Amino acid sequence: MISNLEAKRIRDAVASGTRTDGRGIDDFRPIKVETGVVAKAEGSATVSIGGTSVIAGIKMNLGTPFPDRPSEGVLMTGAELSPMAHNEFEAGPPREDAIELARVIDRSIREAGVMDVSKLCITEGEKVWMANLDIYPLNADGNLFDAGVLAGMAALNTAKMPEYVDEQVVRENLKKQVPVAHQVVSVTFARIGDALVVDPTRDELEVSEARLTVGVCEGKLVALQKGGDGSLKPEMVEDAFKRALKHSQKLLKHLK
Amino acid sequence: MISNLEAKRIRDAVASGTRTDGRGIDDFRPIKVETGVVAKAEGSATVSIGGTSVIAGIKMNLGTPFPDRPSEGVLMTGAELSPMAHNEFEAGPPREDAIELARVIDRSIREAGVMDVSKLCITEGEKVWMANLDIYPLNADGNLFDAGVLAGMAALNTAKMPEYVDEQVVRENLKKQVPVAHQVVSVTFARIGDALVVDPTRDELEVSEARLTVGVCEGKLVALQKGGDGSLKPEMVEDAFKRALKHSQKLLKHLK
Amino acid sequence: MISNLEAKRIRDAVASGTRTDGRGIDDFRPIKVETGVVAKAEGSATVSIGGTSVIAGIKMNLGTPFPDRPSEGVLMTGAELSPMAHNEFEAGPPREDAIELARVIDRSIREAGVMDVSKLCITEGEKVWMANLDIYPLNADGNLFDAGVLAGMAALNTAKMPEYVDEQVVRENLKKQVPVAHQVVSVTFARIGDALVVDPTRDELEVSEARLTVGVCEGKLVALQKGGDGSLKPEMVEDAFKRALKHSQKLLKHLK
Amino acid sequence: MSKMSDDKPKFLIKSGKRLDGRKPDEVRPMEMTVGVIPNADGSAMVVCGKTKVIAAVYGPRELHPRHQVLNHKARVRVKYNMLSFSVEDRKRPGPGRREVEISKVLSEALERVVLTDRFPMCAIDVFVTVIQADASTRVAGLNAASMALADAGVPMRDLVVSLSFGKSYDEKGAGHMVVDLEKEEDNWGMGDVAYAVAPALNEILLLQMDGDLTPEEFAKGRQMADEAAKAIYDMQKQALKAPYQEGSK
Amino acid sequence: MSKMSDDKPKFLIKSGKRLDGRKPDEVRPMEMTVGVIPNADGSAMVVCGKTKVIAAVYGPRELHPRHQVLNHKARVRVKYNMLSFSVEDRKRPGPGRREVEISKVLSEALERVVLTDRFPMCAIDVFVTVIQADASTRVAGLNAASMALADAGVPMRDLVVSLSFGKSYDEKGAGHMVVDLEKEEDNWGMGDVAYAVAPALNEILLLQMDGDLTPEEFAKGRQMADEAAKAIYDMQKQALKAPYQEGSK
Amino acid sequence: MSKMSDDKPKFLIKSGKRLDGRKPDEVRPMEMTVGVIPNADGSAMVVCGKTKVIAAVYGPRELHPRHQVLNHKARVRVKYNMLSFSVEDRKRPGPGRREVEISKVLSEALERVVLTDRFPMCAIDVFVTVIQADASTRVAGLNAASMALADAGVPMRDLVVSLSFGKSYDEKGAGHMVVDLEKEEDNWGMGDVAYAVAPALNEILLLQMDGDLTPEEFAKGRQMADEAAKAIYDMQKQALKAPYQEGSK
Repeated sequence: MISNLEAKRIRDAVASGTRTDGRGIDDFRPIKVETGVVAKAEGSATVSIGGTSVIAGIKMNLGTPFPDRPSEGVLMTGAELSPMAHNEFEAGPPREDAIELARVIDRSIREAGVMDVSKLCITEGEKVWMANLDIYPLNADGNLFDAGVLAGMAALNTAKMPEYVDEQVVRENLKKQVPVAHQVVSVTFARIGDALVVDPTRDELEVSEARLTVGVCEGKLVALQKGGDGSLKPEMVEDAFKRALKHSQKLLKHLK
Repeated sequence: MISNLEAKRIRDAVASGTRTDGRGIDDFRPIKVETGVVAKAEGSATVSIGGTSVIAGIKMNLGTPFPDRPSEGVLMTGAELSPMAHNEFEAGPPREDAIELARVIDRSIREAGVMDVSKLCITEGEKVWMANLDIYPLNADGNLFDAGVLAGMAALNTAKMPEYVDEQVVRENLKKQVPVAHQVVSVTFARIGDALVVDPTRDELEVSEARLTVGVCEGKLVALQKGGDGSLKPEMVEDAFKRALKHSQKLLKHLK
Repeated sequence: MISNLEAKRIRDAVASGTRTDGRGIDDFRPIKVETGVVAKAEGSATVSIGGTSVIAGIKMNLGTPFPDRPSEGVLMTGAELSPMAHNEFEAGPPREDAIELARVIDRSIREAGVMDVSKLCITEGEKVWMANLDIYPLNADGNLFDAGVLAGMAALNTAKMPEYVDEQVVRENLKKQVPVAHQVVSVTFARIGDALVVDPTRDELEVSEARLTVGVCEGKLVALQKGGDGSLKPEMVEDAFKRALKHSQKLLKHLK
Repeated sequence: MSKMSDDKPKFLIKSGKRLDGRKPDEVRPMEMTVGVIPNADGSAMVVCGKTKVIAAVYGPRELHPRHQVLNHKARVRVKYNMLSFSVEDRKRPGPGRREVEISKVLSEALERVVLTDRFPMCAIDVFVTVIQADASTRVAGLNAASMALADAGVPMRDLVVSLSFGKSYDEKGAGHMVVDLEKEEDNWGMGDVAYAVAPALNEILLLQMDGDLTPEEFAKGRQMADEAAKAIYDMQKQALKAPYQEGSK
Repeated sequence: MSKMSDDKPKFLIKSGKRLDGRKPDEVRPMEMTVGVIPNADGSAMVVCGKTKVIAAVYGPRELHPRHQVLNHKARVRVKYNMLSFSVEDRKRPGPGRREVEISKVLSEALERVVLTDRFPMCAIDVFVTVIQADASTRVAGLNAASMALADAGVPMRDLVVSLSFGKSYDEKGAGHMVVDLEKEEDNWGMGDVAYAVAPALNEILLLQMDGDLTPEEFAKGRQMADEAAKAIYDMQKQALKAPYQEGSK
Repeated sequence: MSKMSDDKPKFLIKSGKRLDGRKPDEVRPMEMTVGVIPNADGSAMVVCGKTKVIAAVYGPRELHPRHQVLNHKARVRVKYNMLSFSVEDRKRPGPGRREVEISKVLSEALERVVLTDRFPMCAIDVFVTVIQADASTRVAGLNAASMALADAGVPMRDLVVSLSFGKSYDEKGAGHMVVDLEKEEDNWGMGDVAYAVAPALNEILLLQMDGDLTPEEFAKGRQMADEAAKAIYDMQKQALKAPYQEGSK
C-alpha cells in the first residue's frame, strides 16, 4: 500500500509526461536475462526488469495426451507469488493474482505456438511429454507479466529433452533441444490518468486505473489481457498495440 | 434468519390448523417439472415446488466398478447449495447441509433400485458406466429434499446413454434410455408444535423442531431421514408414513 | 497451558533432582503394551506410558514401488492428534506437531530397517505391499514419541500378511507374519534448566527448553530429533545417548 | 479394495435364529465403561459385538470460531471419526461425506437432551471415535456420546438410547424384523434403521433408514427396538454408576 | 474425456455465411429476462444461442471475512461457476483456475460501473452460473451480471455490454472477423476476443484475447462488436423495463 | 518418476578422499551473499556445492491471524519451500510433510537466538527457498536464514551456523565420519545428521538424525562439524560485512 502523497507524486509525474524514477512514459527499465541458472531443471532462466526479478524453470515429465489431441504433448504453466518476493504476498494456495499471471503467460506462449507440441508425442493417444513451466518472482516490483513471459521463453529456448528409455525418464547428458517454433514476448502498460505508461512499477500499478498486457509474436497480437478496476479508452488500446509492436523488437533481442 | 414475530405467526397459524401462506397442514405447494432443459447433459430437469426451484443433470462417464460388485455400474449423487439460491448459502466446499441433502437423495434413489446398474457394465471388473447426478437449487424456499428427488428422477427418466466406441465416450445422437427400473419420490414434513406440516417452506423449517423425509417407492418406505435439533413423537412418525404414501401417488404423476 | 505457579513447581522439583509426580530425573512412568486390540487391522496395539495412551494399527494394501526401489515394499506412517486425546488438540488436517510426530516415528522404524521391505514385493516394478501404519493418541500426557514408536513396533510385530489372490487382497485367515527384521525403540528427554528428564509429561514438556528423542536399535543410534524453542548443551546430548541406550533395554522387553 | 470373500448368504435368519445365534429381538453382548479418556471432561467406551466406539466430551468450553457462537445457548458439536484401521479397507484420513452426515445427525440428536440454554456462547464438543467397525457404529457412538455427556456432568433431560433395527430374510426369502444388526445383516439385509430415543421423554431423536419396509414392518421393528432400548438404558445407567459404586474415579 | 467427433471443419465461414447461417456481424438470437431468482436482490438470465447463464445479486450486504472490508467503498465480488453438466465432459465441482480468472476479470469490469463509494464496507455479491455452455459464456455472464445489478437497484454509471469477437477462416484459409462466436468458431477460429464496453461512457471494461490478429483485424472486429453492442444494450434496457411494462414484479 | 541412473556406488570414500575429492572434514566451496532480495527487510543467498538457497526476512511486522499473536514476544515463522524445478523429479506446488517438518525445526532453531521479547505481538517471517537441491538444503537454508535476520537488523544472541555430517563407507564397507554431505553421500551413506550451533553460546539448536551411528561415531562427527562450523561462522560474518566494506548496499 502506498501513501496518498506518493500516489499523487506518481500521477503528477505521469501527467507531466515523466515518471518518478526518471523514465519517460514509453521507457522500459533495464532488462537482464540469464539462462541455465538451475542445473536440475531441463531449462531455466532468471530475468530482471528493473527491480523486478523472476525465475522460470522447465521440467519435462510423462503424461497422457488430451483425447482430442492424441498426438500432441502438453505445456502447463504455473506461477506462485512467493511471499519472499514482496511484503504483501502471502503463503498459501495461489490466489487469483497468481492464477491470472500464470494463465496469461500460458496463453501468450501457447497461442503463439511456441512449443511444437507435435514433436512431443511418444505413443499416440497414450504417452506424451508434458512440459511444466513454473515461474516464481524473486523480487516483485511490478510488471511480472513481461518478466514472466521473457523468463519462460528464455527457459524454453535453452531447455533440453530428457530421454525415454525402458519406459522411464532419463535426465542425464541431455542434448536434444525442446522444440521451439516461435518467439513471443509481452508488453504491459498501466493507465494512469490519460496516459499509458509501459513497464509499470508496482507503485504505478497501484495508482493505475487499468493494466493492459499485449502478447506479440512475429508482428501479430497473440494475447491480450486487461486488468484492474478501471477502464481503457478505445484509442488507448490502438496506441498500446503500436507501442507493443515496437517494444517487442527490443525484447526479442534478449531472447537472442 | 427470521424475526421472532414472524416465527410466532408461523407457529400460531399451524397451531390453528393452517399456514401463513394459506395452505392447510397437509397441502403441497404447486409443483412444476420440466425435462430436457440442458442439452449438454445426458438427462436434465428443473423442478419447482412453490418458491423452491432446483435443477438436476446427469452425465454418464466411464469408471471402475467396486470390487465387490464387478458387474454393476455406479450412481453418484452430488448437491451444492449454490450461493445464488439463498442469501445465507455460502460459496465454498459443500457443508454438512449440502452433504446431507446429497446423501439422502442418493439413498432414496439408490435404495429403491431406481437404476438398473447391472445394465451399466461394459467389461466386468474393469469398466462400467458411472452416472453422475448433480443437483443445484436455483431458488431455495424449503423442502429441497422432495424437489431434489423429483428433479433427479425426472432427469434419470429422460436420460440417454452415450455410446462406447473405440474405448471412448461418444455423446452424439443419443438414443438408448438410461435403464430405470422403479420410480421413487420423497415426502418431507416439518414438526411445528404438535403438528407435522408437509412440504415446509424455509421459514417453516427454521421455526420447526424437526424435519422428517420419507422416501417412497411402490407403496413401501425406502428411505427415512430425521433432521433438526428437536424430536419426533412416535405417533408422528406413523402419521407421516400414511400421509407420505398418499402424497407419493400425486408426486409420481409428475414423473408421468 | 499451565499456570506460572505450576511451571515453577515443575522447574523447582527438577532443579532439586526430583519431579512433581514423585519420579526421579531418569525414571520412566509405568508402561503397558497390549496387542491385537483391533481385529480389523492386520496388526494393532495400544500402549500406555503413565497417563499417555496411544493406539497403532497396520493395514496392508497394494501399491506401486518407487522407481528407484522397484523390488521393495513401502512403509508409510501417519499420525493424527485426535481432538479426543487432549483439550488443546483440534479437529482438522494434521498440523506441524502431528506431522513431526509421524515423521520421527516413521524414520525411527524405517531407518532401523525394521520391516524387511524386500519381502514385500509382488511383481517387480509393478506391484508391492504397502504397509500403512497409523498412530492415534487416545489420551495425551506427554511423550507421544516413545509411546508411538512402541505401539508401532508392537503392531508390526504382531501383524499378519493378507493374501494376494486373483489380483485382489484377501484378508481372511491371515497366518504369515509381516517380515520384521529388527526391533527399535525411542527414548525422549526434556531439558528443564540444566537437567534432562526422561519420559516427560505434557506439563514438563510445556515448561521445557527443548526436547530430544533418541531412536535406538541394537545398541546404536538410528534416529535423533530435537524439538522446542530452546537449545541443548553438547554434554546433554552425550548424556542422553548413554541414558537412551540403557532405557532401550527395558523398553525392548515390552516388545517381548 | 479387498475382495469380499463373503458372498450373499442363503439366509440371515432361519427358524428364528440369526447367523450369530441371536433371537430377532436380542441385542449383541454389550460392554459400557465411562471415564476411559482421563483428559476429557467425560468419556465412555461402548463395545457391541465386534463394534467398539469411544466418545470423549470436552466442554462446556469457549467456542471457536467466533462467528459460530450462539448467544442464547451452547452448541453441541459431534465429530464422528473412524480410525484408518477400524475397517476392512483402510479408511483415508479426514472426514468423508458419510462421517459429515453422521456427525450432523448425532449432533442434532444430542442437542435435544442437553440443557444447552444453561451455557450460552459455549461449545460442548463430543468426539466419537470408531476403534473397530462391525455395523451399527453410529448408534453405538450415540450411546457412548450420551454416556460421556452424563459422565462429564453436563445437565441433560434424559439419556439417549440408540440401536439399529432392520429386516432379515430367511431361507425362503421372507422378511423378519430384527434388532441390533451385525455386519452381514447390515450388508445384505432388506432394510436398515438407525434409531434413537429418549426413553423417559418418549421421543425419537435419531431416525435414518435405507431399504424397503412397509409401515407395518417398521412399526413392528420399532416396538422391538423400544423394548431392547429399555435394557440398553439400564446398562447405561449401571455403567454411569459403576465408578461411584467401586468408590473410585 | 469424450471423443470429439467434430474434427476441424473445412471452413468456418463461406461466402459471408457462417456455419450456423449468420452473417459476420450478426449475433445469435438472445433472450434476456430479469427477476429469475426471486430470493436474490436482483437477477437475470441470458440465453445466447445454446449458451445459457444466470446471474444473481445479493447486496449491498455485510462483508465477510472482515479483513477484506474496504472502508471507503463496497467490494464487487463475482463468483463465476459452471454446473457440472453444463459442458460436454462433466466439470468437477469447485472453482478451477479458469473460473478463478474469469471471476476476477468480471469483478473488475463491474467495479468500474457500480457506484461502490455509496456503500462503504459492504459486499455486492454477484453469482454467475453457467447452465449450458456453448462458447462465449463469460460475456453472456457479464451481460447477465450487469442486468442483475440493475434489477437489484444497485446504482450504476452505465450498463455493461459484453460480447465476443474473433477471426474465422474461409474455405481458402483466409481470415474474416466475426462477432459472437459459437462453439465451433471458438474451438477452431484464429483469434478469440472477450470484450465489454460501457456504451454511454465509451469505455472498455473487459478485454481478453487469445489467437493471432493484426492490429487492423482487431480494429475491424472491435468496430463490428461496438455496432453489435448497441443492439445488445437496447435488449438489456428492454428486458429491464419488461417487469414494469407488464405491471408485475 | 525418473530412473536413477546412479546405482549404489562401490564406495563413498577411499583412502581419505570422498567422491568429489574432498577430505572427510572438508566442506564444499561456499558462497554467501546478503541483500539479494531488495524488497525484503533482510536476505541472503547461500550456495554450497550445487545446493543453492535464498532466505528473505520480513519483519518484525504485524502478525496475522490474530489468534496466533503472542503477547510477550514475537513469533519467528519459517516457511521452507522448494521451487518445483529445484529437484530431479518435479516437486508439486504446496508444502508437503517434509517441508512442514523442516519449517518447524528451523523456526525452533532461530527462536532461540532472536531476541523475540523485544517485539511482542509481532511476526518475524523467514522465507527459505531452495533454488537448487543437492543435499543439505535445510542446513544451507538455516545458514541463509540466520544471515538474512542479521541483514534485517533483527537483534540476535548469536548467528546460527549449520551443516550436515554423516557416515560414509569405504571400499571395504567400513564407516568414516564426514561433514557437509553431498547428494551421493546423503542417498547412500550410513547416517545423516542435520546440525546447527550458536558458536558463541556453545549451544545446539538443530539436531536431526537418520541412520545408524554409535555414540562414539556421533561424537567424532560432531567434533569435526564444530571445527567446520568455525569456518562457516567466519564466512557468514564476512558476508554480512561485505556490503559495508564495498561502501554500498
